[in-house]
Amino acid sequence: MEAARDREEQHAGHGGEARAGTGRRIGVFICHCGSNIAGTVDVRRAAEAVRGLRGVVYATDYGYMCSDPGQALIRRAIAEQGLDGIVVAACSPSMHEATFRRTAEAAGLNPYRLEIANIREQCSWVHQEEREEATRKAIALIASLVEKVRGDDPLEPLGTPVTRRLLVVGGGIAGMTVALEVADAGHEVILVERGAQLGGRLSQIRETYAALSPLAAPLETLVERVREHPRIRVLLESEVESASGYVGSFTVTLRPALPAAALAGDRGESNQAIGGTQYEVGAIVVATGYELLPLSRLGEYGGGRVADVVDALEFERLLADGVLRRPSDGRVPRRVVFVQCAGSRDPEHGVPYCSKVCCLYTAKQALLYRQRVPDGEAIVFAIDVRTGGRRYEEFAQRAVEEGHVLYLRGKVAKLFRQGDRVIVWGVDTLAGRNVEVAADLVVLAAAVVPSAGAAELGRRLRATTDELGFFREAHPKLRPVESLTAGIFLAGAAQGPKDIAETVSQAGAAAAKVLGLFSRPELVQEPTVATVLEELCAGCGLCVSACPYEARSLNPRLRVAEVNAALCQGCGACVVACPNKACVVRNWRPEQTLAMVGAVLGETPYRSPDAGE
Amino acid sequence: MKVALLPEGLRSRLQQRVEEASGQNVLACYQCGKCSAGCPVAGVMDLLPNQVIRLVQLGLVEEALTSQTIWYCAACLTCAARCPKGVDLPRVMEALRELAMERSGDHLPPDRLPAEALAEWPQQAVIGGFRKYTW
Amino acid sequence: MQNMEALPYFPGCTLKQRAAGLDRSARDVFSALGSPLAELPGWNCCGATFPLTVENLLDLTGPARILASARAEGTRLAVACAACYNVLRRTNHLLRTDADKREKVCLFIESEYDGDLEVVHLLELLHREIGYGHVRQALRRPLEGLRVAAYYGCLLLRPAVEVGFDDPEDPVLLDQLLAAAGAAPVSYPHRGECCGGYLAVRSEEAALEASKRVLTAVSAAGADVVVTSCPLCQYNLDRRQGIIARQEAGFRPVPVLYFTQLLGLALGADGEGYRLDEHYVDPRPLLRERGLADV
Amino acid sequence: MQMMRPGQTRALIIGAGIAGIQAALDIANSGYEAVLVDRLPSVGGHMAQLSETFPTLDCSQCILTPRTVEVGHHPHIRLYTYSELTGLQGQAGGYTATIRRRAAYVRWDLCTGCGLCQSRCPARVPAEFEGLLGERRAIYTLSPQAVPNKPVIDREHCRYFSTGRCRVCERLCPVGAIDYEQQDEVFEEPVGAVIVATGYQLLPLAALPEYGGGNVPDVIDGLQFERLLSASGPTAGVVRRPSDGRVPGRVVFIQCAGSRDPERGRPYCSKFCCMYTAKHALLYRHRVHDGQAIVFYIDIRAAGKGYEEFVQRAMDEERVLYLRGKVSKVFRQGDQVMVWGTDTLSGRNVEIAADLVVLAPAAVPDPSQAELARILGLTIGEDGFVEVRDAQLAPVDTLRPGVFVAGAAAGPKDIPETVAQASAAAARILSLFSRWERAAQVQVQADGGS
Repeated sequence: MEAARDREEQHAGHGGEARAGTGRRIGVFICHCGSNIAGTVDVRRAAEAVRGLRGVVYATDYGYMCSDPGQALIRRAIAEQGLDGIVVAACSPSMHEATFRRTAEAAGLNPYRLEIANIREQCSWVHQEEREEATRKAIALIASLVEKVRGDDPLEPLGTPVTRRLLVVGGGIAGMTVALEVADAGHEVILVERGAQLGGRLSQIRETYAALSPLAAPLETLVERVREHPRIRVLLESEVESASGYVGSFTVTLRPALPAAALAGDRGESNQAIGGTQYEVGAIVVATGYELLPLSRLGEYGGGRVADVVDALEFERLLADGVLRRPSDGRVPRRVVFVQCAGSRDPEHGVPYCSKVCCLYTAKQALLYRQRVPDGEAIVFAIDVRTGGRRYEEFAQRAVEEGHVLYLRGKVAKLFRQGDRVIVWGVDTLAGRNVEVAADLVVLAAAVVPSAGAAELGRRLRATTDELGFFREAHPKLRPVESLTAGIFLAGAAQGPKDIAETVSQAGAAAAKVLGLFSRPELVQEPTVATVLEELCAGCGLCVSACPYEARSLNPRLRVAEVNAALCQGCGACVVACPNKACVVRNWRPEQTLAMVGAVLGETPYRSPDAGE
Repeated sequence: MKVALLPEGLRSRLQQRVEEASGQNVLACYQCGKCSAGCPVAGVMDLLPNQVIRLVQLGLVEEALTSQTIWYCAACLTCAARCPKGVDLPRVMEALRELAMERSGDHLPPDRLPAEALAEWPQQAVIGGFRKYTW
Repeated sequence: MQNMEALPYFPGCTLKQRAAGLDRSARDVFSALGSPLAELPGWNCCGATFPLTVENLLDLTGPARILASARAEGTRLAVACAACYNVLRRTNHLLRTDADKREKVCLFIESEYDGDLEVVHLLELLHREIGYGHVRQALRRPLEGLRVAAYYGCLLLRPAVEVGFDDPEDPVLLDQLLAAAGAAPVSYPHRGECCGGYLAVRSEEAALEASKRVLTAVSAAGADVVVTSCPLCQYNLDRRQGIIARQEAGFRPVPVLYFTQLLGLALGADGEGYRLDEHYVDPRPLLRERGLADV
Repeated sequence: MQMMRPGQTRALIIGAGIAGIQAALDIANSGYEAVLVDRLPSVGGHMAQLSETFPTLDCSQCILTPRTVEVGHHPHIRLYTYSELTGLQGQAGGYTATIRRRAAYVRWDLCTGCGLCQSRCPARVPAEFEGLLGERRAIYTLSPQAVPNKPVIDREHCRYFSTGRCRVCERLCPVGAIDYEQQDEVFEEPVGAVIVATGYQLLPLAALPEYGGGNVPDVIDGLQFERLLSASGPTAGVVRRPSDGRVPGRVVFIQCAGSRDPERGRPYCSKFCCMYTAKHALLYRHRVHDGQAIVFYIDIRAAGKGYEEFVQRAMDEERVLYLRGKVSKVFRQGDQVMVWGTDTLSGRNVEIAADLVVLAPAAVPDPSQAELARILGLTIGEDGFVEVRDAQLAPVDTLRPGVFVAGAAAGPKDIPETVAQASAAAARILSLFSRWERAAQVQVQADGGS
């Protein structure tokens, strides 16, 4: 059987020689992860059991394999036992595969002859009440990875060159901040903005909240710096038509922006044949910002049809005028009602999330209104006043104490026009009283939603957006500015509602990621990608259409399929599609997989006591 | 005076009954008050609708049962239609009414309705009243 | 004139008693438009309110029986009364979506029914099938210049998913119909606010609280007449006006009519059996003045 | 003359919590050197103490360890743990940092981190890392996953240092790494720019007399509760109350303990308590299925991606009861903790007999920050946090050129915001370094051509 497999592999002409003399001295290292694993899995017994597996010459367990002494233990065993393959039974490979591969490499072992058996997430954590079963499962998982290591070839990582040019999508504060930071560090930046000018939402806002510092001058400086920067190329009224490629080497096509009306549709169809221009870039930052939920979505608040009911950005514009006048008749409003959570925190009718910035800008707007119209009344309806952030709480208190802004705790149920006023039906849940307020002007803090076209852009870039249309980050805590697609980063409200400070921080963080990427001459990529056994390939092209990463193409001259290793993610779709078994993913050959399955099913090839390998 | 909260624990028997009968999770309510703000008869209620829900949240169902609010709810569903958390308040109110009548019988005994009004009311008001106010 | 098959029609208790005017005018309207209403044989009361707790399963048997027997007559059931419409529509929705409850209820009514009947309100029929254009053509006495306050109430609008009638925050069907009939609908924000419903039975004060809110808005909007489809709304809004007039000095009483009454007259009916004399605020002077009726 | 100064493109980072770690990695992974200093024996900061993180409930230790390990091994990161910055001379692009490393009494160059020394040390001391709810020895590491995994001897509690006798650890150490004569060492490091990432601490319970002032054993703070929830904590993840080890059946969580209280505590909002309290209540309900979790709050501040949804989940799925109101008094009665609070929504005062009370004390600057600010020449706000150049537009720039700030050192922040700021501060430095390098190159070329 063994001989037959070897023959088959030789026939496949794949790694036969490399494996000769390997896969015979495997070490197994079982981690306790404190009580995370050892509390459920009998690690001692598991170590004993796997010692009997074919090819295993060493097995041990230890408290924390990822710790320095744990890694030292592995290094020592590699040297002392002359190991040529390793299975670490621990947590998910996404945690520490890289750690242990470094360890193996440091001890002179090819890192691709190391495998992780995930006996924490896939075993101890899900079988906490079943100690016996969990231990058996752990042993089976380890046995299957031992079988895999037996077939693993030593591989070398692939290198791909990096184009040190950045594309930034969005010319607001986020996009400009990223562009400047990266350009200042010496790299070229293309900044593409759909609108006719730079500045984004900030150009619609007069003052910051809390500090009430004017934004116009610093914004102008920033815009000027971007426009004058020798390494930044600004493309206005332009947008991304398509993108292809991969981290370090993207090709993007930019084209004149479609009018905003075309974007209102669900998928602004991209088939308008306007000539696009291609650019090669190494990284992309998405900084497409936000917009406000249209008032037409808020039926109980008049659906946008009631005069003198405006959203917060419109109110910013009213504040910017010399004299604050309401839209209907130009009168100075004597009583303004601010309605927060207009569509936010409303999974039934609006959006489920909190829009984050409204509590503070409402406090600001109410305070500014009171300064502008000293005898005017400002009333705010809020559920929870969310002023987390330095000096924000103090600011909101100032609006109450000094600005005499009246806060009522409760959501507004309905508003409508009566005569020349707007009647607001609200409640103060603290007093337990319903209130009816006749206002001259009502300002709705409409929910913050992703920019129109964000989801479509996500599809073009192959960077995923969530069900709400915000771009998804790689990890909410530790990788907040990386998208799930390598080389595409996120800045600002495109990822979720954010205030200016957070947006600027995020933009800086995205810049850091880009600079890190651009600091390397080439990128190292996992070599566990697909290959084509040319003598078996009939050039049918099935794999080309099966590949989700556009990593496949047909060589017209040789009439065989080819793999772009930089795009291939090793998913195996081509392997399944290929009728001739000509597609193979390195170190994931079918016979390896079958041996792994066999091991899990209990066909564990224990060596017989007398026939030591 | 302080209320010794939760003598029966977070999930009192009565609270559980109200939730089961109404099919509503009262803790889904985050007390924004939108229900009260739009309620057409809040003006005559002793407790606002959100306050009744609050009492049920706190396990103080007995107090909710003594409130006149549960009898004033006309099940017009304005509150339910606008509730951001999808809490169907009229169902909670009805569950409370049932609980109250289970204990003290008909809230509005049919034989005590004035004859002249009976002649005037539309039939659906009378039948609706029987449905809501008798056990 | 288009000739359609007679529509299975459920009048309900109130339309046989206090709201006989609604029943009679509804029949007039649909006959005039070529699709006469055919009363469902052997119908029973719908229960007037939809049961809201799980313990009230038995209350569903009434409406379920109506639905099952209507299904035997056809695939649709036309309803004029907003309350009956609400109860039947919701019951139908429940039976259609909850197999468990359907099974139990069917056991009680000793009949098979799987929710495949369509319960439609007369307003929906006029909108979707007969068409406002047809209504316009059939007019004998257009409601020219009549300022109408279309009042929808609760039962047609909520819960939106189950009743599926119109936008609950901005309903338009009744306004559009009246406009098609030549009237001038006034804009006022309370067209979907509750009139107080059956609360009158328990508390005059509560019912007054609710209906006063609507009536003052109607009055402020300068409407000549309030138009509704619900006997309960008609009663509450009509009957309270005496008290409100006593309380509010400037209050101007407004007659409250069923949309079918107004439409029937506009289509040329003589108002026979409309019971206009039973309305609290007498609509006859207005109707006479506008040349809509000689009653 | 525009020659590169020695160390001009090295960054000094003070504080090796998640902010310092992230900044160091971003700088080091861009090819520049980072000097990372922390007062504690190992890196990780508060994040290493957390059980799970909101809103995804990822195990904090698990997501952090890859980063700490990377920091520990990175060829471009020079780690000074158990060390403090004692001086900084010069100016941006040419600083000399003076770092004092405390004597660990263990020669880390010899130590293998085998842990034998700790196993037999006779002195048992409440462990700071465990919020004093667990024990450590006089020779100890912060946690089994500590990076670097080298122990230090706590002189104050060591038998040898107090009595002159013991030396158990010295006898046990297989590599002879124990060195009772070790002295503090002082190092000078040339650096071009600085990041302050000293984080926060929680207001001590002693500052909250109305909540027992730290004298009621079953009143603990949020970080202590993290340790009770943590699988690697003193109770192995079983929630047991400190007084008698019983699993509490009713836990009351009190937010704003010292926050939003300009009169008696801190005027500001501590920002992350609402979320960690929701998480605590939810995790407690996961651990103790029939337990009751009650939260007192004023406003629920769940502003962040997935945060609102998380809190709502705690309420409607885990049935955590939220009471709106600040607690007035907490005291011990029998074996329970009485809580006098109010619910402003129902207008009722409430009295709750709890088994355990968890306070969310105000987040305050690290006590070392004032002295550090003096050394660095930074401005400190009235709240004790580092002032930034512009709260909105330049949130990681301090008022001193070349010195940046990241994370809670400039005000309370949650992890994603801290991580973003850390990377942002790194970016500011990376572009500075790159500009300096290019300027020097231009100069060299110019000099060469002349």
